[in-house]
Amino acid sequence: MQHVDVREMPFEPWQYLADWQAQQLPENARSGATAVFVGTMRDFNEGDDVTGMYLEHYPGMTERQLATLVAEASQRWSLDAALVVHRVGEILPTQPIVLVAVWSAHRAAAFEACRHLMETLKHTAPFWKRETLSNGTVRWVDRNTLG
Amino acid sequence: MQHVDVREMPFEPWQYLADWQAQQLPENARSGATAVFVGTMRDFNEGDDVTGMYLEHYPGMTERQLATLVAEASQRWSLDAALVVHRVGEILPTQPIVLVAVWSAHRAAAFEACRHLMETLKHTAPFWKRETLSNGTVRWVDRNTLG
Amino acid sequence: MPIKVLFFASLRERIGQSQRLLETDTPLTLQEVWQRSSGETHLPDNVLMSVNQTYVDANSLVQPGDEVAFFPPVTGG
Amino acid sequence: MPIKVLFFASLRERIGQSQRLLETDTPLTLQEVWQRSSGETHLPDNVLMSVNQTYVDANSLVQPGDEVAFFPPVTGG
Repeated sequence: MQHVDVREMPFEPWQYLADWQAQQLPENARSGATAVFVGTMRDFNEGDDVTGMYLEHYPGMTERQLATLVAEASQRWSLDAALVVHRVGEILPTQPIVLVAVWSAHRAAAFEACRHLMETLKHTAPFWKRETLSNGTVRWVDRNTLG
Repeated sequence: MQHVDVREMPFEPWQYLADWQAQQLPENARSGATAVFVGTMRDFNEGDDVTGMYLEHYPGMTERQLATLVAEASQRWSLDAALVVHRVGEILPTQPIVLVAVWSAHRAAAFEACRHLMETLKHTAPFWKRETLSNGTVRWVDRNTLG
Repeated sequence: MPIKVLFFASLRERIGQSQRLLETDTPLTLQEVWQRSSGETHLPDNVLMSVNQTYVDANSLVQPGDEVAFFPPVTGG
Repeated sequence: MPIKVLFFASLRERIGQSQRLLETDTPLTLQEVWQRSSGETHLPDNVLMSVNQTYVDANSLVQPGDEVAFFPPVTGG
């Protein structure tokens, strides 16, 4: 079971996980280890106060690239299930931007697959952040934070 | 904000996270990166079908050891918040056993702290699993899976 | 069939357009596609490229009817 | 004040008791606590030990009034 959701609407990650697991995941695919990452918009970046963000994407390629990353990770770590949710459009501080969740029989596989998915997403999924600062300046983020 | 909950009652991890975050975490502590691990009881172990499990613990020391692990990880990775929930007593297959969640400004810190907490919990928190197999045999689990 | 060329984010703003159609009957190199669509001679090192929504490198050939995109380093997640 | 000795899990079942009080006016080594409470001569290598709910090694001294626990490798999570 693999799912990618690129969406303009805000989402609450724990509610999303509860609903998706209940509706999409059979009980036998829930056993073992689940690793989850949630990235939330911060109200600061590179030392400046950020009041808003616009996330541009490449409709079609973004979804395709995320599906490729999910499929590759699912095969490499024998995942039972994997889920990626990513916001686009206007985003406000404290709103969740990205949710990555993986289900596996083993905890090492779950941790590694979840982290690998986040890293490859950040380096290859076509999203671009444009920040609005508290002084009114608008700027494109030109690189991702390490890590 | 740090919280440890050792409990006999079953829990739904996503609902627990939603409630705890809403009630305990101020909005400014939710920004950045959240990493979560959920360990769920499997219906197999070491090649055998497992129908039930009893989790013994050391009341007092278990909570104290978990609080120590959470405090050490919070300091080492400058976490904004950390949460550990662990079941004890009778547990059935597909029920969640453990939930570890950490909140940090940075994703590397979140991933590493969450994984470290799970590993140190598995190696030092006083819990002992006794499995009931489908053929009626009862056995103590004598070591943890690698991980 | 024309080649469809897309620009995204800061590159879209710098080039001053988001989409361009290039009429051609023959395959073009990505360098040629860049020059004819952007009006700039040199393809910058840090520009990422895709053909038909799959990453490619700067040596790839583009067929008539293909969808090409140029964009800056990605910053999602 | 007696020393309170606790056994957990498979070790509790092997020793056949979960709790024991040792009367003493003087400090005891963990080896002495083990021998007097378990009835076994040798403290097995893989047994974990705590004093007052904190991990200790086999060379620790135990004071009257302390709470000592012996238990097998942990298997939670």
